[in-house]
Amino acid sequence: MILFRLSEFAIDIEADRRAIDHPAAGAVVAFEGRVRDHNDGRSVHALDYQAYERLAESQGERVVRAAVVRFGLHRAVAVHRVGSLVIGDVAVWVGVSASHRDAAFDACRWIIDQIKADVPIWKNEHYADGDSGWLHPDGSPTSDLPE
Amino acid sequence: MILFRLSEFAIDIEADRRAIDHPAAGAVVAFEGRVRDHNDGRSVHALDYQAYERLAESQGERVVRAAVVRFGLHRAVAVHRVGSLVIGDVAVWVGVSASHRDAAFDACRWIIDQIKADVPIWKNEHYADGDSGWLHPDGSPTSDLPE
Amino acid sequence: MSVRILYFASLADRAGCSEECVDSPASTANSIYEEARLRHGFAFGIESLRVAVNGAFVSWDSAVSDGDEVVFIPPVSGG
Amino acid sequence: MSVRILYFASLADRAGCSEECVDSPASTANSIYEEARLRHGFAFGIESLRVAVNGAFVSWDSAVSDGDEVVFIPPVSGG
Repeated sequence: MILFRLSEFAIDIEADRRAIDHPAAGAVVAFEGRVRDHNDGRSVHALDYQAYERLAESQGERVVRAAVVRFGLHRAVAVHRVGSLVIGDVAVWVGVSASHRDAAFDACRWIIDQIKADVPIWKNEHYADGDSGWLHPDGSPTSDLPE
Repeated sequence: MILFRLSEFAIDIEADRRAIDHPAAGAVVAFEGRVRDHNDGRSVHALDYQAYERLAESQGERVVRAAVVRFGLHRAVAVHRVGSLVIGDVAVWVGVSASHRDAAFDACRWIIDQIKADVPIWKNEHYADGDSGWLHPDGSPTSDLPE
Repeated sequence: MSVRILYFASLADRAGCSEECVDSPASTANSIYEEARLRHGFAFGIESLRVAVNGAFVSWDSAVSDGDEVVFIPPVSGG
Repeated sequence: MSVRILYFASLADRAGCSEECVDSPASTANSIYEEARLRHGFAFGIESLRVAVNGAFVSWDSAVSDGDEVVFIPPVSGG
């Protein structure tokens, strides 16, 4: 079973949510990262995600599988969008089920943190003023870095 | 707007999920507490929740409103079931939206912890062996406490 | 003085009822509970319970008035 | 030796392409990057990047072979 995938299309949260059901699961935690209308004080109206798909898929899968073992999860799934998104779209969805809420909260948080740190996906924000730029983790665009 | 409610009927997660959308929200975290098939090594097949409704509603509302202020949330909603539930049913749902994931995870966790500590709702577990008992927070039934 | 007492969870099981109206000379939440405890044989001491009067948590030494709704809150187990 | 290089995000913007095949005497990931950096004027030093060969992260001193797919990974911003 594939636990991490990239999606060119809107994430079907309800289907992915059902995929993590388990009769022994007392706790389900889900995280949605959504496109919001501002970043670092700038007004955002859309963005693109680009992935190095081959490596993103293998790294993402590794992250989610590691979480299942590390936190003793019953189920876990993560999905990340690629392509063009607008305000309110779900960019990334992470859902986990566990016997208890400690493990579920910790695992969900750990997965999204690992994805943000280690999975080769990049965000290009399009601002209301017409500017745009690829973001790197300190939150600043790099397209205008000095050479 | 009411941010906490008791429900005699199955929680409509999709409707409650939509209620916490906000254009400035980059992070949505949702917790589901579900009825699981075991507790403390015993096989559970159903349970009842009972609430002192008047106080549960006011305490629950106070908890969710406090979280909105404390964590700077855009939106937050919590719903707790009362009545008879079976394995897999959602007993409690907490959803929050925030600009960033730190606040969303922390707030969602805080709300469920506060509900479990301070809102007058009690669980009666029905075990596969026919026994049943009201639970108190150490996880042990009290109906057979010494007098 | 007459007060209405509501019982929940294991207290209701032990009392065999979820509600009773009692006439009592007791004038604090604490003394109302001690009477109920004797009447029903409750296991909980007040250190394990909270008490609400008219839908709000109060301290055990709070005064209780005629017509009040008094509820003893055993440790909760929602969620 | 010929390798296929893929560029993403700001590296692709700077290179003006997302992919190129280069014939090079370079034999490590590090030296492949230094050539590409000179060619395209990349701002990133290798301390800011990771490198993948054939779909797996490797160290910068790893050997690169004819036909390999080499990808320089700028700081990621998914999520």
